[in-house]
Amino acid sequence: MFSEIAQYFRTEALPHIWCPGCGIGTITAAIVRSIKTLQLDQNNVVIVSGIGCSSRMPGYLDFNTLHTTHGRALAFATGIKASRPELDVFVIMGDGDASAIGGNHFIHAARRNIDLTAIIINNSIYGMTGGQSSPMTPHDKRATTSPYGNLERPFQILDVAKAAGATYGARATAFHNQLLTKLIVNAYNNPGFSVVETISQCPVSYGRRNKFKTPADMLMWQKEHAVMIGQKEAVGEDFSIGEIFKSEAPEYTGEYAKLRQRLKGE
Amino acid sequence: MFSEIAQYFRTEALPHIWCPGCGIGTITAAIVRSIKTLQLDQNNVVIVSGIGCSSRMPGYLDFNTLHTTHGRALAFATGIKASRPELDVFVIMGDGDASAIGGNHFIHAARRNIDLTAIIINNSIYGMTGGQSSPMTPHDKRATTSPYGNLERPFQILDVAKAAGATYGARATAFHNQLLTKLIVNAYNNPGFSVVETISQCPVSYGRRNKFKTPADMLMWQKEHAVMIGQKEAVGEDFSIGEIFKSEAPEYTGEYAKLRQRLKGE
Amino acid sequence: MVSHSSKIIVNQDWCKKCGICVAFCPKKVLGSDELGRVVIVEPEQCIACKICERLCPDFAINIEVNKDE
Amino acid sequence: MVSHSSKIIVNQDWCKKCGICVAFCPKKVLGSDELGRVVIVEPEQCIACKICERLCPDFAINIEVNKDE
Amino acid sequence: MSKARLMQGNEACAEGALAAGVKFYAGYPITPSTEIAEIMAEKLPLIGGTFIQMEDEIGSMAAIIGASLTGAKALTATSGPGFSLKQENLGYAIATEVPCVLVNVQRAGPSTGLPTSPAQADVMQARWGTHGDHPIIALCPSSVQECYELTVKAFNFAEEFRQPVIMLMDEVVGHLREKVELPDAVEVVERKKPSVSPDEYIPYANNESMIPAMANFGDGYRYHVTGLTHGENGLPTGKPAVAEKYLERLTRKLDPYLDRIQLYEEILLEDAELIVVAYGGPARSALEAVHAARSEGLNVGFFRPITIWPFPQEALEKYAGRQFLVPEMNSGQLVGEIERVVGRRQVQRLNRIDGELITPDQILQRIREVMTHVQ
Amino acid sequence: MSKARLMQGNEACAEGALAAGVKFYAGYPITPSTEIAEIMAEKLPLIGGTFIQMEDEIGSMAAIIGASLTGAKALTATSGPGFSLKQENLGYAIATEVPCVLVNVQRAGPSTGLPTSPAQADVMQARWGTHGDHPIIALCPSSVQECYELTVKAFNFAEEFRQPVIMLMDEVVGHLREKVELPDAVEVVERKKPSVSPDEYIPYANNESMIPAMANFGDGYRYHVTGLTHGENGLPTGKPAVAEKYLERLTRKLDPYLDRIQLYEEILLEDAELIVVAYGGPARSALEAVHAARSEGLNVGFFRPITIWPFPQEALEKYAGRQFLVPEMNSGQLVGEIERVVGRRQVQRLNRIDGELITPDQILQRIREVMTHVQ
Amino acid sequence: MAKQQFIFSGTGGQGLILAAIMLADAAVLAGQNVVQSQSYGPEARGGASKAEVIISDEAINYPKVQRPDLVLSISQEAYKKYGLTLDEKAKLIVDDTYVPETKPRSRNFYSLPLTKVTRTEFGSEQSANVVALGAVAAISRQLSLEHVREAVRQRAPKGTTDRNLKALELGWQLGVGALNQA
Amino acid sequence: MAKQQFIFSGTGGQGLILAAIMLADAAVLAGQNVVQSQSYGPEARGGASKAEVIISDEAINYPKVQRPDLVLSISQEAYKKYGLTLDEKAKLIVDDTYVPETKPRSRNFYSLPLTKVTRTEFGSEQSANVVALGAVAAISRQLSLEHVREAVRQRAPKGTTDRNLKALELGWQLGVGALNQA
Ligand SMILES: Cc1ncc(C[n+]2csc(CCOP(=O)(O)OP(=O)(O)O)c2C)c(N)n1
Ligand SMILES: Cc1ncc(C[n+]2csc(CCOP(=O)(O)OP(=O)(O)O)c2C)c(N)n1
Ligand code: SF4
Ligand code: SF4
Ligand code: SF4
Ligand code: SF4
Ligand code: SF4
Ligand code: SF4
Ligand SMILES: [Mg+2]
Ligand SMILES: [Mg+2]
Repeated sequence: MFSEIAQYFRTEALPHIWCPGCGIGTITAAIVRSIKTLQLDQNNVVIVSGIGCSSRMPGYLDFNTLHTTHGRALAFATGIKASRPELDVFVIMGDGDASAIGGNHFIHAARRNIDLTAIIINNSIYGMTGGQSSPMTPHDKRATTSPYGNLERPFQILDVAKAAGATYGARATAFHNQLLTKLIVNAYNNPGFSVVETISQCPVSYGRRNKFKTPADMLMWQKEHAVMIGQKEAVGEDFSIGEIFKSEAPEYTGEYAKLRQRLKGE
Repeated sequence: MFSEIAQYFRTEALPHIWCPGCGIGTITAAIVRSIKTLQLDQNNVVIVSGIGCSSRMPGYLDFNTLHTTHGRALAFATGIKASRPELDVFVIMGDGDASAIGGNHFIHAARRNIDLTAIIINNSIYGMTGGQSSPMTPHDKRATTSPYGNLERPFQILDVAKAAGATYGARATAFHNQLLTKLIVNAYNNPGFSVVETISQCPVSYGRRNKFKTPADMLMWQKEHAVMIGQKEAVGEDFSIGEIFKSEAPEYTGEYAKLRQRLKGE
Repeated sequence: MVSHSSKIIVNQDWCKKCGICVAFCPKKVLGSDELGRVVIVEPEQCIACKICERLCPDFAINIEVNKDE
Repeated sequence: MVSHSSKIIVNQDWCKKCGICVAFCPKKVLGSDELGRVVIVEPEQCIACKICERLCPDFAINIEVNKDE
Repeated sequence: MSKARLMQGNEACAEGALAAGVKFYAGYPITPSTEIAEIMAEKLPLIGGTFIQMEDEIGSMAAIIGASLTGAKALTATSGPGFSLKQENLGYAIATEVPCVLVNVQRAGPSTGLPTSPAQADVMQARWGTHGDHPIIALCPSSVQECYELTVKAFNFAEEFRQPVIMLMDEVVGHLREKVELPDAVEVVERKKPSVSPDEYIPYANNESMIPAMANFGDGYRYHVTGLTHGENGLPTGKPAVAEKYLERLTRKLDPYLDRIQLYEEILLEDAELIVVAYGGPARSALEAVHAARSEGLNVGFFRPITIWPFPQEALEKYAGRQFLVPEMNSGQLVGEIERVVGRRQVQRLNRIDGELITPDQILQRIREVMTHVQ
Repeated sequence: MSKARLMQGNEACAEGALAAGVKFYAGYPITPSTEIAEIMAEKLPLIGGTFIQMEDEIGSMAAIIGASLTGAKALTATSGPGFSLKQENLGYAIATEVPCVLVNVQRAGPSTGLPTSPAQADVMQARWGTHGDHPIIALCPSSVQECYELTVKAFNFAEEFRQPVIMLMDEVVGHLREKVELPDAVEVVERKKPSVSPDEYIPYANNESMIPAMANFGDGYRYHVTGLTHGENGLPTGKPAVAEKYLERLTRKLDPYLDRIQLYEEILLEDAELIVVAYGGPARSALEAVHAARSEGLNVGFFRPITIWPFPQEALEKYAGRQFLVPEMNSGQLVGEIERVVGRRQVQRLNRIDGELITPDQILQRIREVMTHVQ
Repeated sequence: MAKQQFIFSGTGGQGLILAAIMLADAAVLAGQNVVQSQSYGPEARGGASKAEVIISDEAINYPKVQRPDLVLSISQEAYKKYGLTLDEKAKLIVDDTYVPETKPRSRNFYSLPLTKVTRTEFGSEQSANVVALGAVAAISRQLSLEHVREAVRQRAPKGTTDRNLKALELGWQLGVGALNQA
Repeated sequence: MAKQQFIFSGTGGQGLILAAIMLADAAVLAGQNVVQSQSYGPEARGGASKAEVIISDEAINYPKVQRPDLVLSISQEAYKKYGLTLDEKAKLIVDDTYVPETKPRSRNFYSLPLTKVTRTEFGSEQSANVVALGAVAAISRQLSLEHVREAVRQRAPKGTTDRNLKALELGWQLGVGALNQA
């Protein structure tokens, strides 16, 4: 029932602007269910986003919400968290937002291992601007700026996150939204920089151009190509879901707090 | 003999501006020796850099040289290479230049696997601006903006390069400059994005603050802490040198050339 | 024995007629009318699995479950 | 037998007196004068290993080798 | 033979670039400019050119500069937020005198603003957006036909003057479809290559033309390019005398060519007591209003700067003493320059900032008001 | 008790920030502003504040906005190239009305230019550097003492008006060491917090003061912040009427407070036939020249805008009809605004762009020339 | 021919912009001056969508429709916005499926089964936009079927030409029929 | 006291800026107005380096040295730039090690063994800048040793106070000695 999570929504702002069948709405509900599961104080939650279809999410959610500039969500979030570490900060980004223009803030948030929960909504495309290829568009797929098929290779964004220093990485899909809820709970509980890549469907700007007839077809693709990590290797179009990596490292705001403490001692 | 490589220098611009004992000069000579070894046509070589002490290098070299804006060298180089793939393009960056402000261009050049030879001169500091910490300053070391020791963890830049899609990664030092020459030759020969991390000494902005009395002490540190890859594991302050990784993947300009060809066919 | 009775409520103001719920309902409870609107075809078949509710991108379908023990 | 004779040339205009060549010469061929200038102390000890030349950041030291076979 | 076609402003801009010989495009999508990138992605590989979608606008600006140094005519397109991001490297292109064309299809701001609504609020940014003193050329089309023609001109100016040129469009003309008649051939200018041997080549020569010849990377003329203040040889310098020489030339290099660069349109000015100065999309509303006012017997004229920067000061100065009305889709930008030129007291402002195209009625209304005052 | 100390301009700026209550600094090093970051890195953790070195200037600007939203007074500092990069997010802070202070210690440009030499070539960029219509406050100190005092004012203006404030310094004052006397206490303004309950809170209320009360993230007032054009509730809107209301308030919010914001200094103006208008470092050369001219019996006066933007137009307007001389370390920037205000024909320019501080002799020379003409 | 101003209104995804472009193309083929524009925006997704065309034999300055001569509405919302208060001198065309509720007009009103005809003919609603175009073109009486046909040929996506020409025909007939009835 | 203008010149890394700051500090302690500035730049690395101080009991507007009253040069290059053409009314101090070649001056010329004394006393050249400061302060006759001493105490890096005070003393004596000789 929506009523069970309605308290976390700005219902007056609904219905949302996303296209029919767009996965972002489904993911929004899954995220909200994670926050509900975590029983976080609504006043203490901050949701930060960049620019893109995915990044319109915070506007519908009844927390402290910040819709920033394209690609910069993590840098704003870093300011929030560094200044007031007790806040629970979630960061919502599109694949383009996070990995194209926002790539640098992404690797640096990872390097600092700052305690943010980053959710990348990967619909393989720039949705908001109408379907240009993103750094996460699969090889050979069509986009308005890849009219002959994408020549480039996509990022394996969780590999990049890990190499850069993130301490938690997981993947789910709009279809596997219960898993998503669980992974976000775990990501939040990781005391460091956590990334949850969420495969979503963009029927309008990606699906139509890539032979998906309906939104349901795209969800079906997610269902069929997702492979639970540890159970089977992901080959071809398949991809792993579940917790991809987890490790421990000093967290930025904690280190800073220790420094302040140490200086007091001196 | 300098005279053996003098033809590659703009000798009228010498002596250079680097401080006494700075490793950049040593590395410059090693790079030039690589180009000499490769017998590249001097008119066909382009050297691109960003901003920083290291990035002043191209001004001394007699090639097509481009000293760009801070952090953007790879983006300029991408334009050059994509527009005229037959040019031999080397990119010189400082650690800050490449990994701080330039981090995004770095991971995207890697993702595209564009055929550039990137040389990161890692002196663990922002040299040009007088010694602020960089994303490659080791944990706990001092810098003017880390007066109490660096709280952050440094990037393992070759790990990041690899995760992002680079197909060649190697490391040497100013001390191991013959190895460096060889690695740059190999990096050039790799048909894709190649990264050579070069540990350098900045006696003025890093050494003085971190208990190195003389430039020679810093070179000695390089000598003592470098471990040849495959021979021994690098623990503590030690680091590996040699070829760290190598792989194969489609190269951007090659793919683009194929596209043009394909379209002609149609 | 536990029996469920469930009520399916579609918020037509929010529904965007994407067809996802219809496609994924394992029991073919849901269907579309000629204008694409979601209609409840076989209410009694509903097993309250909530797949439709959770997959609906528009928070437009609600399954009200009455647990009778 | 191969014998080397080598000539050590320091370009004082470029030398910045960093002391690297002095510190790393395996044969202690090089030294510093009181103003820090590089001086050749024991020219005959030079084995033409070129460590000094290659480590010099200022291209200021040159080893000229005459191979006599 | 030219043939009439229906075309969108952004499309006409892309076609103009192709006609001018563009060979390289690097960009990052942003509404309302994206169509330009999309057309380039489709067409450039067909003609042996290169399209690359970069990771951001900063990289896009960098990449076109790099490509231009290899000899390619290079283009990028963006809108407000991206235009802000390109400023640093735009300044680099200016300082190093690398030809290129940057399209800004203006949308309503500040910040993300109203991404799909028109505005003219980057007019002053086009002049002053990058740090440091610098010259700039910015052209502003009012019709789809002009999107085509001015893009050709933009490339020609860029190549002739070794100067980045800004096509300052707005969402109105960018997204408008309109009948155009494309010429079969256009005049295309190529950059001046060195006529001397590599040994004699002075890459930043202080010659009379103020515009040094430019060699391609890879063509045997090895030289240095830097954003640092540099001497004629291209190498950085800190010497005030050398710096001054360079900066004097740089900041004044367009002066000898102003009469060719400063384009404008004049309609019904001879007996005009009130001159409506308008540009871009809103100029169309203004012209409609001027005609309507004339038909009411009001002596109103129309002046349209087509080149916004360098502002056609001399052309407008001739009319000092008359009354001016300046409708803009911003809270007053170019009007400041007009006040400077013809005197503040002579100028009336008319501004609209809600993302809607200013209407002929709004302007006519103000014309009537002003004219009653005048009489 | 105040005590005399020798202090550098950048240091005084940092001390001013601390006195004003700064709690957060995010930055990226760049000459000649870096000392400010270095002092912050040392001092903020000692007072429970936070210093963070970001990956670039874009991130730095973003981070201080984020921190300010949590209630911290926030500062960043940069120079030319970094100032260009900060423009997009500066516009965001303006659009969302998040208080913060951005220091730009100007160096010679364009592009990388002469990184260690002074200039005043970002004056127009400070006004127009970000896309879209927007208000701005920029303050310009001429002495080390003023670096301190104006930084305090910058924070006070930022907090009172919910407005990013630019400290537009130059390398001359930034790196100068000078005797200062710091007060024991300064007047510190805190931002207006909501006085109503969260339910009644209207985050972007169109109230009479034009400045909505601002709640901290985390304090129970949950609201939305967006760079999209938004309504009083903070939520994005595409409705022209709502957009207009917001933009009208935003672009005019400083108007009621101009008399407090527009600071300037007037010396020897009463009988001045020629007024030298100068600001920042060069104002010191100008004042020296004015005194020298007076001692030669020339009736020369001195007007120094301390607030550069909004330009103190009314204050200068009083002197319309006199002659003006405007020395600047650029190729003519603020002079355009002065020409607009007092009439182009009354104004003489004096520019220097080689990276050296303009000298009193240069100015005196021009004063003599102009005065001979006048007489 | 004096200035003729058209509004095509409905919801995003209905292909109205393409229909408007085709109309504009036809006008170019007829040697007229023409401008075509639309409202964009996230609102266009599922929300209201509008495309405009102005055709004239004189130069067209102001490019937006000020007083429409013909309005097409194929959603109730669009009807409310553009049709409800339309001057009775102007023509109003609505789709009888998606605009079930209309206010009576004394003249120039055409409630046509655009969607129904499309579904019947093609089994889906695709090409309803071109059916609508046919009706608009016929009812406007400003363009020849031949010019519109050519425009459809030019703009129809690859492989859909025949279908779209058929759709145009259907719409044109609906329009002609309606005119005859009136 | 009228305006007194000082130039400290040499090469980068010699600590001249710090010496100039200490002089300026001493002037503040003496209740004077003072400004201090320097030329920065990559050139400062190994290349020429210059620091300036102006002391006055009136307000100091233009902050750069126009006509120096005292120039210190501790490199040949710096001497060439600032010492060689110096007005003979102004005082010129050079280091006899690093400025071996000088043009004869009729008065106000002091070639002092600053480096040598430092090496002899401390075994290295570190603190030569403070030795130079001592000499400058003494020869300028503008400041009391006590004020300069206090300035050195304030600015000396941790753990180097004693050494620097000793260096100051040495320099002051060199200066006083030179004045007595002159
Ligand atoms: C600086 C800047 N550049 C470009 C844009 C245009 N833009 C808006 S959203 C977007 C990409 C959206 O893609 P993604 O981040 O994947 O989000 P999605 O819409 O797919 O959810 C772009 C390029 C912008 N708003 N700002
Ligand atoms: C946009 C921009 N930001 C900051 C600077 C200032 N800056 C110049 S070089 C540099 C860092 C130098 O460090 P690194 O890249 O490691 O090079 P190094 O000097 O150590 O060789 C910085 C921050 C600049 N020039 N441009
Ligand atoms: S464009 Fe794609 S991502 Fe954006 S709302 Fe529509 S379907 Fe979703
Ligand atoms: S500051 Fe460091 S990196 Fe730069 S030239 Fe000096 S020693 Fe080398
Ligand atoms: S709850 Fe399950 S069975 Fe019931 S309608 Fe939804 S999907 Fe079908
Ligand atoms: S999934 Fe939701 S929006 Fe889609 S058709 Fe079903 S109820 Fe409507
Ligand atoms: S070549 Fe080798 S032995 Fe000879 S001086 Fe150099 S380092 Fe010493
Ligand atoms: S290494 Fe080179 S610069 Fe250093 S002292 Fe030796 S010769 Fe001089
Ligand atoms: Mg996306
Ligand atoms: Mg470095």
